[in-house]
Parts: sequence; structure tokens; C-alpha cells
Amino acid sequence: MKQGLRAFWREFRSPGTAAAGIFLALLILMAIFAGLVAPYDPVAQSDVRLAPPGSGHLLGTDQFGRDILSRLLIGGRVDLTVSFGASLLAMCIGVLLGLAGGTARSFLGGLAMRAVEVVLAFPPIVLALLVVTLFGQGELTLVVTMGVLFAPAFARIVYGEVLTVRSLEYVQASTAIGTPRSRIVFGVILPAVYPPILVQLSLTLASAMLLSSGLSYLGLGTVPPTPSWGGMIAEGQALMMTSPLLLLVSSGVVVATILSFSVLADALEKALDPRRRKSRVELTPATVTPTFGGPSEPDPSTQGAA
Amino acid sequence: SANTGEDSTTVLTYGLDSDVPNLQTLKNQGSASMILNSVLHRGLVQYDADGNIVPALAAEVSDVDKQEYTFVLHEGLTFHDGSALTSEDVKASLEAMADADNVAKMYPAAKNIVSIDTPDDLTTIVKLSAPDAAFLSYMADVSGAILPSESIGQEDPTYVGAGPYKFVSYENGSEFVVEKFDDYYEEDKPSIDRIEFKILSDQSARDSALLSGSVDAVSFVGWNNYDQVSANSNLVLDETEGPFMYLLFNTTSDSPFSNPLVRQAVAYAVDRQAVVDSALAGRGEPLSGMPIPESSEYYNEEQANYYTQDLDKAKELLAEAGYPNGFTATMLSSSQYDFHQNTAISVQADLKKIGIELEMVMPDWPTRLEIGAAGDYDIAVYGTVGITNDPSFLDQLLTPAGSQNAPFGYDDPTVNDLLTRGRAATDETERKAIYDELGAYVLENAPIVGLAWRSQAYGYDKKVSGFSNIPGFLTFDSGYTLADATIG
Amino acid sequence: MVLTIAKRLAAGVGLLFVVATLIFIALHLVPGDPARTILTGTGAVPTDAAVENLREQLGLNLPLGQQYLRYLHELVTGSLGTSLNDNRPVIELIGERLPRTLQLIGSTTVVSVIVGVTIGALAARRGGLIDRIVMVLTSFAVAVPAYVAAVLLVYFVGVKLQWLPSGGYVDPAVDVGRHLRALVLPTISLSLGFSGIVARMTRSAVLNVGNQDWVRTALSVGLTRGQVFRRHVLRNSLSPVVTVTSLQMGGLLGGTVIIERVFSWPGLSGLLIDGVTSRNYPVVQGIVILIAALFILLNIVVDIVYGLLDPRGRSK
Amino acid sequence: MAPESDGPLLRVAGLTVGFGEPSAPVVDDLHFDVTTGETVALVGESGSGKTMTAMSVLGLLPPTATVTGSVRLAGKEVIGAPEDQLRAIRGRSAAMIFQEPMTAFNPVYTVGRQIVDALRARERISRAEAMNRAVDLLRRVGIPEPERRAKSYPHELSGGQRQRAMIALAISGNPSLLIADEPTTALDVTVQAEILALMKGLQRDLGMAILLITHDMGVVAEMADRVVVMKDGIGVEQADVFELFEAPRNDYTRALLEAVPRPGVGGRLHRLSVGEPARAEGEDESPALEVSHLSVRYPGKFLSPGFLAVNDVSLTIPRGQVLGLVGESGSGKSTIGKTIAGLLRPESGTVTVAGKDALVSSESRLREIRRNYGMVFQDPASSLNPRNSIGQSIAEPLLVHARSLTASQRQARVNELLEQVELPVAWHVRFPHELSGGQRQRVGIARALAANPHLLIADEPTSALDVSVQAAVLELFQRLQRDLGFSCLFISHDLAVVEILADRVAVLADGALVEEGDAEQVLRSPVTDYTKRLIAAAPVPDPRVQRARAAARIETEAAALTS
Ligand SMILES: Nc1ncnc2c1ncn2[C@@H]1O[C@H](COP(=O)(O)OP(=O)(O)OP(=O)(O)O)[C@@H](O)[C@H]1O
Ligand SMILES: Nc1ncnc2c1ncn2[C@@H]1O[C@H](COP(=O)(O)OP(=O)(O)OP(=O)(O)O)[C@@H](O)[C@H]1O
Ligand SMILES: [Mg+2]
Ligand SMILES: [Mg+2]
Repeated sequence: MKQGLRAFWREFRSPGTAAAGIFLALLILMAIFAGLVAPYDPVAQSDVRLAPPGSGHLLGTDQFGRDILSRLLIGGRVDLTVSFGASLLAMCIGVLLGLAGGTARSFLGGLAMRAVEVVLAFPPIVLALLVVTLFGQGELTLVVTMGVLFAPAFARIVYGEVLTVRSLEYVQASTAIGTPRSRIVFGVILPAVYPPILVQLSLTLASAMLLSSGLSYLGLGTVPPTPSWGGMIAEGQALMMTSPLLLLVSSGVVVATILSFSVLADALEKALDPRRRKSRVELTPATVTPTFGGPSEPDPSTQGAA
Repeated sequence: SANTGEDSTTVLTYGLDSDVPNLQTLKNQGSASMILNSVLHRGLVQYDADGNIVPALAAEVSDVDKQEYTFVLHEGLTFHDGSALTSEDVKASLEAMADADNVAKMYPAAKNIVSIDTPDDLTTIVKLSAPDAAFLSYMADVSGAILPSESIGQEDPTYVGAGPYKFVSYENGSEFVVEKFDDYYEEDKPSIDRIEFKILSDQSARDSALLSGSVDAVSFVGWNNYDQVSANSNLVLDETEGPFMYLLFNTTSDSPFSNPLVRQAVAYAVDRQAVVDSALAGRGEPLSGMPIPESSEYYNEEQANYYTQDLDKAKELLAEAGYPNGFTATMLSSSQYDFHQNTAISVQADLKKIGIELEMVMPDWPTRLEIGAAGDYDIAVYGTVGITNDPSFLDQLLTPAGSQNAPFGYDDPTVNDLLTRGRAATDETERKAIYDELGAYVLENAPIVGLAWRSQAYGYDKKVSGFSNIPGFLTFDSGYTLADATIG
Repeated sequence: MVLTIAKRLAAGVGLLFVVATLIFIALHLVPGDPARTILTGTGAVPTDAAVENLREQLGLNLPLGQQYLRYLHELVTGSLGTSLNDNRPVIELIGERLPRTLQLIGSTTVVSVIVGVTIGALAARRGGLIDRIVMVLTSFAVAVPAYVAAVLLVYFVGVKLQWLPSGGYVDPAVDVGRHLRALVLPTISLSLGFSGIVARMTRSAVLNVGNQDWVRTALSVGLTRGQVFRRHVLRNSLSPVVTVTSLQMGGLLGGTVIIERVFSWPGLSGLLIDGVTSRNYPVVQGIVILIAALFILLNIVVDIVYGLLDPRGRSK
Repeated sequence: MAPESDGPLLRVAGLTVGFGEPSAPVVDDLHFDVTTGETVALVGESGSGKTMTAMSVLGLLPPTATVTGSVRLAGKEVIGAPEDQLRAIRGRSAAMIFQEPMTAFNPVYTVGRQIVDALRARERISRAEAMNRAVDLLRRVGIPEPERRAKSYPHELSGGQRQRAMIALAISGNPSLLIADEPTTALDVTVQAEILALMKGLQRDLGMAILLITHDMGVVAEMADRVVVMKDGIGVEQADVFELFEAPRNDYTRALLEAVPRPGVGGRLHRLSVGEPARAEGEDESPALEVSHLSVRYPGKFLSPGFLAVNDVSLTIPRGQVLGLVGESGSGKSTIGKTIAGLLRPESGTVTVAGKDALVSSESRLREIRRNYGMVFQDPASSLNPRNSIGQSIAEPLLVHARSLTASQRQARVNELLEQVELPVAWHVRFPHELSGGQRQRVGIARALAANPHLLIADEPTSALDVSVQAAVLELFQRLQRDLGFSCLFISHDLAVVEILADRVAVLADGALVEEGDAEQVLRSPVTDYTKRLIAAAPVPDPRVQRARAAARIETEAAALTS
């Protein structure tokens, strides 16, 4: 693990990864200090509606005359927390269920996977409505709802992988050692399924950012006028044909965030796999320093210096 | 697109704004149902393209003191199924409208019917409990249609009526097709042989269909696409201001808005132009007074422009009401409809300026309706349209009969009295005086606060003529003009 | 194997019962009164008496337990009840919509899997610039809302270029050509995110198996790197790809509402969402149970596929 | 496929292979030739670079490796050759038998399918025809029931069967040069003899050259024409086989030959007189392991009864004793080992470890039992977690069973173990894929010994070790046995090793015990024919003797065939 982290830092030498890391770091900083950085009050309306970028409003204004940049900055705070929170929650629940499904005694494991199927079958909108009803609006509710909604995907992915991994000989070796089951599950099997989990995490993040705007339709999540990226995308969609700026800017930030996160997840994935660490391994031939021919005199039994 | 096929049948394709899975002519099922009803059905009277009430199935209409109405049908009327349309059908239809359980759209007018006589097959005499000057304006609505008596009360729609088009096919969520009814009572009408209604519930999809020419006409061009449609040399944008947005208050005593001064303060605080600009994409007009459209005879210019934004005055009123520092309240709107949500946001910002902090509740539509009906709000955004151009529609906004549309708990004897008198008065000037008095009282008392007129536009191909947007509240009745439409 | 499947199917029936009960409870917990919603529609003003009356007519004022029993009875008899707002049997409504949705899912899945696996594999194999391009493209694909993609497609391909119909469903029985043409844009819109997801998963899985020893063996017997890649590496990477594909397919069952709206494609999702927004309990319940059933079947199939893909994982 | 130039078929010149930046190369300026029809043995210490040399010939070094120098195959340069040129070589001009057959097969395809693929990559033949050839190849390498095994997945084969499938795969293209990297490590001596005969037959019929990597000096003696000896990446000696065995010039070579254990003769290593093993006080006298009437069945495909791999086997290992389990490849040895370790559910029978039922399902009880034993898996590559450094792998039992240890104590123990199995202590941060086959095997041994088990189940623990390292490991075993009094189920096909270590020997054939008894007695005066044959087939590290024996073997077989 420690080596993994070190390798992860090493990955930062690649410009793409570094750029992604810096972008995300900036984003987080901005979100934390948005209140100080934002040029305007994000909910203050004005008569300067749908203004183009420039002159006073760096990224222009929306149909309420609110400053888009300020809304992006402040909105990021909520959106990043909510989508990361939801994705991580989903990952935790889903991975646990998937591991249970793949490794627990057949009854429990089956139960876990059947529970997953129940959630999968539930239309998100009904689930969301239910959650709002029971727990009211708000960010925490949104995190929980999306956490529950996205967990099954993790569970299925982990389950599918565990089916293979659990029968690998090194897992059996751990069993034979007497390593406790929990340790095998979390210390041996889980690391082997990191790669798809990491990919799914970055995909879930994207879905979470989009879904939070979809669910605001039900009044779930950030309540307007409080800014959120999802909400801005939704607002931007309505205006996309006449003033595409809002949509461009808000989706742009989401795309960049997803991309950066994916790149980082990819680097992490690489760092966590010792076989891939040093280079992009996969089907590329060994490095060759060609010294073609070599000594051409007929070979006696000459060996290198003994 | 409109093709004149080899057999030279003319076809109009029409983009409808939503599906009507169970068309029930008597009921208010929204604008799409009104379009369909208007081609399938006819009532005794109808609106013409300018919004005037003109006889339809009834060849003659007469009244005695606005309390006894006599309708004489055209001779030889038949329904689409070939059965004769007689005064018995008229009677049955009116009785159905008068039955509270049917929740007929015409109920507010039909509930006053005390008797219906049918001396012969053509004549129907309707007696009302009190004079009702607005009776015909209700009957002219598409849901005042005369239906075959045997179809009334049936659960599944038969689509059989006496309108210019008869039903051909309906595919849930996709398409509703009608074709010309040869025995329609008006000679030479309709002109178009067949209308295919495509169900295009997505705003932008509908606009795209119109712009790409895959439909000839659509209900309701999106506000953001007005410019594109009017800029297109093949298309007509036919616009009117019909529905309007307003604020409702919870007037029961536990809400600060039970105090008329607070309500007035709200009326002074809101920036109506901002609502138009931010929630309606600029497609509309501020509604600064009584919601009586300019096209109405009861329009009162002074009352129409009663309020202007005046924050100082608003603050004063609040102070006077005992809230010098404002208060916190809940605002009900719905996130399901952009313009509801955005109106609320716009108002929230205005009220914040006078110290009223609004906490937003924006659930989906059914939840919104339930919360509204239960009165679990302090202030709410709503949008509606007058059922007729006649000011008697105001009872839907100002009395408990209006339920959803009316302020929660608002039941003012003065208002009730004026509304009853206005309805009963038979003399035009007397009526106008009563409604002016009502207007003055309501504006002062402010149980509702008008915000904005909403623009509604039909868009259609230049080669479609005769179809037009009936102005004002009657915009949703515009389907009547499809009977006059020609194509080519 | 057969026994396992039989067991799963039996469990599936139990599961359907659980889902049915949960959705029943959920719908009745959620606020919003079907009667009021039906009567109010987009602006009518029903009296409270009328609402009550309709509630009675629809059987909504019966005690919940009784409603539940009736619902179970309908479920067992397979009728799934009648829609509250148009009195049509739910099973009939579903029967009408399901094939269209399945078709959309089918075409989308085929396109997405082909495209996704291809570009994902390409990115993993080639690395470098191609990999970076794929990462960017897939980030777009998964992060741009389907609605935006759909509307843009309609606008440019349908309205501006007029290459393809901008929407509308054409029954294949009426005109196969037009039917297929109408299928193109919705399929593309749905495939964007789907193929992005498949591509990402493929890429990662390929990178993960690409350095196993048996790759070396396969090369040593004279297979080309391409052959080794296609026959071995790709094949061994498929399990997570199958998983995400199945999840996406299942998700599309009730999740194509936006695309259905934009392209006026009368499918199941639209019915579901209309059902939810009008609190049309029987319709929602019916569709949810159907989706659950399909999901359960899909998962059984996927679990079988896991076994086919990797013999080691077969349950002991 | 005659070489295009007059030069030797394979000429390795100045070959240098390195990993990472500054470290010493793992193959250092190596020169040797292989001519057509010749067998060259590459022998040397575990980790001396034999496998890397072989990989260079096919251009299959790990991507992290850097190579310089020249490898010419049939006159064409391999190092730096473009991919399609390499592909043309692979399988045809040169094919390779990989050292670790478990990880060398794609787990998701049947072995038959993988051979079919290889055939069809080179020739345009139908799938059915290729399958016939594949089955034929499997038959030739002595796999019983080849039709059925062709349809088996790699994990369904025993270690030896997989190795033979690997051989079948390699010879499927009738290569001009066969590189055989420890081709018989997992094979019992009878099968090994068959394989060697097969290879010789191919050599005779096709003029095939063989580059044979092995640590078994008996095999070298039987097969090789010339021998190249490697140590630490350097070729230290190259000589004719007779010359080498008779008069090794290099010190290392000499040491190597001396370390070779000889059955019945005893090499440098000999049984230590163990005496009474140390025994903890107060323990009851129940045997360390008691297996009775054990039957194990692998589930079959749909509705078929499955395969009975172990049939009513009973074994007892008294405390402090070593039981050697020998027997034909595929006879069920590993299956017994895995079942004892609780990794397979027996169909019937009981397993008792130190008096406790080892087939319980309670996890805490199991852990209690597992604290007492360690297991060395037959296939080191697949039994090590690729994501863990070898230090972590070795420390795993300590984490479980010696929880009181601090991190530094644990590290100290790991270092000690690494030293005991002759691996550099600094390598604890390495990952399994960065080791040679023999090194990985030693990691497996170190792991099994880490928590001082009372019972060791060792499945071919020294199969990949050269004799000197093997000697060290065996010494270690004996020392531990003396010091700790541990018991051992020692599965091996190497009778010489068994003789050194085992107190008793059990002989398994087709899943059933055929003979059991005192080691000396079973190995010196076997009762059953099966055991007799087994012993007769064990190669001796003397080229003259071994060749004579091989010839005799062929004669008797020929005689058996004619009769
Ligand atoms: N991927 C790698 N990275 C770093 N070092 C490696 C790697 N692969 C092998 N080595 C090292 O190279 C050396 C030679 O390995 P090789 O596999 O050739 O040994 P070998 O002679 O075949 O040994 P054995 O008889 O044990 O199989 C070993 O010391 C090993 O640790
Ligand atoms: N998972 C499995 N499914 C079916 N058959 C199996 C499986 N594993 C092993 N077998 C069969 O069981 C028999 C015994 O296998 P086992 O691995 O115990 O042999 P072994 O004595 O260890 O042989 P070797 O010396 O070659 O390693 C073999 O014939 C093998 O083909
Ligand atoms: Mg080796
Ligand atoms: Mg074995």
C-alpha cells in the first residue's frame, strides 16, 4: 500500500495526471474559499440578464441576471460534496454487498445480491420521491438517495469479479494459512477488484452530478435558488438554443471534473497494480537496445568473465 | 408534412403538446384535450376566431332575462355514428355537466340549471335558478359539447360527437388521427380531409418538428423559439397573452398573510417585469392589477395597472402590519414546471428586499397539488386561465369553489356577494359596475397578487390558413378554427 | 446448473413479491392523491366532494390492507389492475409500450457494446495519444446530459440537415424503412453515455489482464498480438463489461424517459414517469414489477454468462 | 525448416538482460550456440538467468527488461526484430515450454482449445481437424484420457498434466528449436522418462534442436549433448556432457554436481539422525495428521458424476515424522493436500489434525487448526498474491497467528526466513512477477514456515530448485524438524529427495494408496510393480549410466509392445 502511494505520486510525473490533480485541487480550494473568491452574491438578481461574458461578469449572467461565475464557484461546493459523498457512499455499500454476495455463505450472499436486485428494480424517481417524503429535502437526503441508487452497480460489478477472484489459488493460499475470512475478503479479494471499482467510481461521479439535477425536478437536493452545478445544467438546458453559454459553462466544469477524476483514478489504478507500475505493460515488447549482430567470429566456448 | 396524396386528400399534421389517454369531453383535461374535443365535438354555441360567441349546433339561441335559454337545433343533425342528434342528447349532455360528481368543466355554469325541457326534437329550453349573463360563454367552451346520450357515463371514450372530424385511430403516446365528417352541419366544412395529431410532449421536440417541417402546426411554440419561428419565412407565429401567473396566500389566521396589509406589501414588492423576463423568457406582460384581459369588455384600464413596484411603501405596510423586520414564511411552487419554479425564485428575491424570507418548497406536481389543497403553505405561485372571457370566472380565483386556484381559507362575504350579483345582473352597464366594485375591493384586499400574463403561441406553416389563435383566455379553444382551416 | 437456475427463478418469484409489496408501500407513503391529480390535471378545479367521489370510485378510500389484498390478487391473476386515469388494463398498456422500449434497448445495446468495446480496447492497446483522446471523449459522453445530446442531434441532424426524422415512432408493420430511420437518432443519443461507460470498463479491464503470463504463451506459439488481444485479452476482460452492459440495459428499461420525450418515442419509461407524476398506482406498480422481473432474468442470464466467460468462477 | 545460413541454428552472443536502471544485469554477456539436432542443457543456480535467456530467444522478455547483444535464430537476428518477424519465428522456428504451466495457460479456455488456436495460427486447417491433432498431441505427451482432458480447463488438470499440456502446445508446431524451461519438474519419474523419450524421438525424426533448462542433473545426464552452466547471469562453464560430469572445471559446477542427491546412494546430503524430536509438554499423543477413508470428487459438467480423484485413502503421520507421498502425476496427491488444508470438500472420510477434526466449518475452529500447519502449493506463481510484495506474503501467517509481534519483529522474522531460503533480504519489497520460478517457490516455502507450523503440507516444494538450493532447503527442513519436531506431508515425485526426508512413504496411483511403509523399505524393496517401475525410472546424474538405462527402458517397452 505504501509502495502503491509512492507509485501514485510517481504517476504525477506524467503531465496529464499532474494537470488533472491540479485541476481537482484548485476546484476543491475554490469550493472551500468560494465565498471569498466569488465576485458576486450567487443568488443576487439583477436586470443584466443573459449577459455575455466579459464586462463585470467574467462568465456572463443567467436569466435572473445572476453572475454565472459566482454561482459556479459556490455551486461547486455543494455539488462536489454531494456527488463525491454519494459516490463514495454508493461504493461502500455496493462493494460490501458485492463482496458479501461473492464470498459469504450461500444464503447470506444470495440475500445480498437479491437485495441489490430489489433496489435495481425500483425506479429512481419513486425511490427519490419516497426518500423526500420520509426524510425531507436537503443535501444529506440527496446523498443518501443517490448512494442507495448507485450502490447496486458497484455490487454487481464487484460480485462478478469476486466470482473469479475467490477461486484463485493465492486466495486459497490465504485460506489455508488461516487468514480470517474478513481479512481475505478485504485484504486479498478486494484489492484484486480495485480496477473496475475505480472506473465505476468515476462513472458514478458523473452520473451523480447529472442525476442531482434530474432529481431537483422532484424537489430533491439543492433547493433553488441556491446554486448547484446540476441545477445550472438543468437551467442551461432550457436556454440551450438561445443562450447556450450557461449550459456550456456548467457542463464544461462537470466534464472537466469527471475527466480529471478519471485520470486520477486511472493513475491510482496503475499505481495499485505492481505489474503495471513501471510502465504501461500490456502487450508491448521489451525495451531493446539494438546491438545487432554481436561478435561475428565463430564462437568457441567463450563465456563472459567468470 | 402536408401532402396532397395521389387521391388528393389533404392532410394536416399537428404537433400536440401532450397525450390524452382518456379523452373525457366533459372534463378539463388540459389544452391538448381541448384541441381534440374541438375537432371531434360541437356544442350549441361556439367561439369564432375573434372570440365572439356564435351559434353552432343550435341554429337559434334566445334568452329570457338571461335565466331561460332556448336553443333550436339545426335540422337533420347527426353524430359521427350516423345516429340523429336531438334535443334529448342536448338534455342528457347538460344534465351530465350539472352533475357534481362528473367534475365537468361546465359545472360552475351548469350547476344553476333547474330544468331542461324538450318540447320537440329540435328545441331545448333551459331554466336557471338565477339569471346568468355568462351562461352562453361557458356553453361555448369545447367542453360544452353535445354528446350522444348513450355515450354519457361510459368509462371508455367513444370519440363520437357532432364535430367536423371523426375519430379514426389513436395510439397511446403517439398519434391521434381524425378525418373529415361528411355530415357535419356546416356546408363545405371542414376543408382539410384528415388531421394527424402527433403527440410531441417535449417542448423542444415540438419546436424542432415545426421548424423541420415534419408537422404543419403545433400547439405552443417554446418561448425561447419565438424568434426562430417568426424568422422562418415559411412559418407563422400566432401569439396571444392568455394564461397568467399569480400569487396565492394562505389567509387562515396562523399565517402572517392573513393580514391584508402584508398581502398589499407583497403586491408592492414584486417586480413583475422581472418575472416576465426571468420566468417567461420575456414572453409575456406584467400583470399589475385585475386579471381581466384587454380584449374583454370588462377591462378596466385603471384597475389593470393598479400596482407598481414600490419597496418603501411595501416596507411601510409591513411595519404597519406589525412586521417591521419582516418574517420567514414558506413559498410553495413546483419544480416540475420551469416557469412555476422561476416565478417563485424571482418573487423570493423581491420579498427578501422587504425582509420577508421565503423558504422554498418545490416538489413535483402531484405533491404540489396536495400541499396546496391542504393549505400547508404561506404563499404559493400558481398559473391559470379564465374559463371564459367573462369576469364571472373570477369565482374560481376568489371563492372556496376555486379550491386549487383560490387562496387557502379565503371566503370573503363581500367578494362572494359581488360575484353572485355580477353573475345575475342582466344589464351590461350594471354588470360592469359590479365587477369594477369587485375589482377595487379585491385589489385593496389582495387575496391574490397578479404577476404576469403568459404568452401562448401557435405556430404553423404559411400554407395553413384559417387556423388562428383565439385571443385572451380563449386561446385554448383555438381548435375551433381548425374547422375553417385550409391547406395548400 | 439447471438446478441453480431453477433456484434463482424461484427466488425471483419471491423477490417479485417483495418488490411488489415495497412499491405498494412506497407509492402509498408518497404524498399526492391520484384522484386529485387526475381531476386537477393541468388546471381544473375539482371540488373536494368530487375528489372524494373519485377516490371512492377508484377504490382508494378502502383500508390499505384491503387495497393491498386486491392488488396482490390482481398480481397473481396477472392482470396488474387497471390504469386509474383511463381504465385500461395495465397489462395492455405495458404490452403496447414494452416492445418499443425493448427495441430501443436492443439497438442501443448493440451499438454501445460494439463501439464501447472497440474504442475501450483500442485505448488500452495503443495507449498514448489515442488513449488520451478516448479518455476525453468518454468523459464527455458520460458527463453531457442525454437531453442535451438528443436536442442537439434533433436540431442539427433533424432540423438543419434534415437527414433523419427528428422524432416520432413509426410502426414497423407500417413502414420498415421509416421505422428504422426513426430509430437512428434515439439510439445514438442513448448510446453516447452507454458506450462511454462500456469503453471505460473495457479499457480498464484490458489493462488489468494484459500482463498475465498466458499472454506470453499465446504469443510464443505464433499468434499475432492482434489475435492474442482479440481472442485472449479481450475475452478475459469481458466480465466487468458484461456487468456494466447488463446494468445499463436494465437501467434503460425505465430510464429512457428523456429520449422518449425528445424523440416522441412512446415507450415504457414515458408511461412510468407519467404514472409516477399522476400517482397512477396500478401503472407504476405494474411497470416496476415488470422491470423487476426483467432485471431478475437479466441477472440470471448474466450470472450464467459469468460462468461461461470464466470457468473458474462457476459455483461449486 | 533448415537454417538459412551455415551457422548454428541458434547463436547467442553477448546477450545481456537487465531490469531497472543501475542494478546488475540478470543475464550478463552470455555466449553460446545450439546447432540443429543438438541438445544443449542450460543449468545453473535458481535465479541465474536461465529463463530470461530463453525468453530472449523468442523476444518475450517482460516489457520492463532491457536487452543488448545478439540472438540469431537460423541466421536471423531476434533482438530488436519487428513484431511480425518475431511472430513468424515463434512456434515454428522456436517454441517454448514455459516453466510455470499454471499461469502459462489462459484460464478461461480449455487446453484443447488453446492448442487448436496455436495450430490454426500456423496452418489453415479446420477446427475439427485441429482438435483431432490436439487430442493426439495430448496423447503423445502421455495424458490419460486425452479426449476428456482436451475439454478440461487448465485449473481442472493436475500440475503434471498441465505441464504435459504445455509440452504438447510447444511441440504442436514441430519447431526447429524447442526451448524447454524445466519441462519435467512436475512429473513423476516414469512420466518424465516418457517425456524425455518423446523429446528425443522428435529430435530424431525432425532434426529438432533442444535448449533444455533443468536443475535435474539426471535429466541433463540423459539428454544433453552439451551443457552451459550459469551463475548470477554469467555463463561460467560450457562443456560436453561427459566431460562436464567427469571433470567439471568450474568451482560452481563442481559444487552443483556434488549436491545432487542420488536415490539409494545419497548425495552430499544425508539423513540427519534426528533422534527424538522436541515435543511440547502436556500434549496428547494423537498423531499430527490422520486421514481416514478419504474420497474426493471433482464435480462434473451437467449431470455427469464428476471425477473421483481420491478414493478411500487413509494416512497417518505420527508427530515429528515426515510422510513422503509419491505417485504418478494426476494420481491425486495435490488433491489430498488441498483437502487436508480444507480447500476442497471431501465426498467422504475424515481428516484430523492433532486430534482435531479439520473439516469443521466454524471459522474460529478452523483458524485454530490452521495455526498448526503450513502449506506449500505446487504452483508457486499462482499461489502468491501478485499485488503483495513477497515480504508481505511471507508475513501473512505472522499477521494471523502471531499477532503479538510488532512490525519490526515481523520484519526481522521475514528477513530471517528469506535468508533461510537463500534469498537476499533486501528483496522483501519485490513482487512475485519480479522473481524467477525457483525464487517464487522459495517464497512459498518461507511463507509456509513463517509461523512455525507443527504440520507442513508441502506439495512439490523443491521442484523448481537447483540442487544446491534444494540441498539448503532440505537441510532447513531437517533442522526445523529436529528443533521444532514438526511433521510433514511431503508430496514429491523426486524419490531421491523423498528418501532423504521421509520416515515413511505412501505411494498413490489413480487416487488410491497402493503401498505404504517405512521409507527405506518402500524405496529399496518395493512390493508393487507400480512402485518398482517408479523407482526404476528415477534418473541418475551420470550420463553413461543414465543413457544405458534409457536405452534399456526403450527396449523393454518395445518388447512389451511386440508381445
Ligand atoms: N520482471 C523482473 N523484474 C526484475 N527482476 C526480474 C524480473 N524477472 C526476473 N528477474 C530476476 O532475474 C533473475 C533471473 O531470472 P530467471 O527467471 O531467468 O532465473 P532462472 O535462472 O530461470 O531461475 P529458476 O531456476 O529459479 O527459474 C532473477 O534473479 C530474478 O529475480
Ligand atoms: N478442478 C478439477 N476438476 C476436475 N478434475 C480435476 C480438477 N483438479 C484436478 N482434477 C483431476 O484430478 C486428478 C488428480 O489431480 P491432482 O492435482 O491431485 O494430481 P497430482 O497427484 O497432484 O498430480 P501432479 O503430480 O501432476 O501434480 C487429475 O487427474 C486431475 O485431472
Ligand atoms: Mg526459470
Ligand atoms: Mg499435484
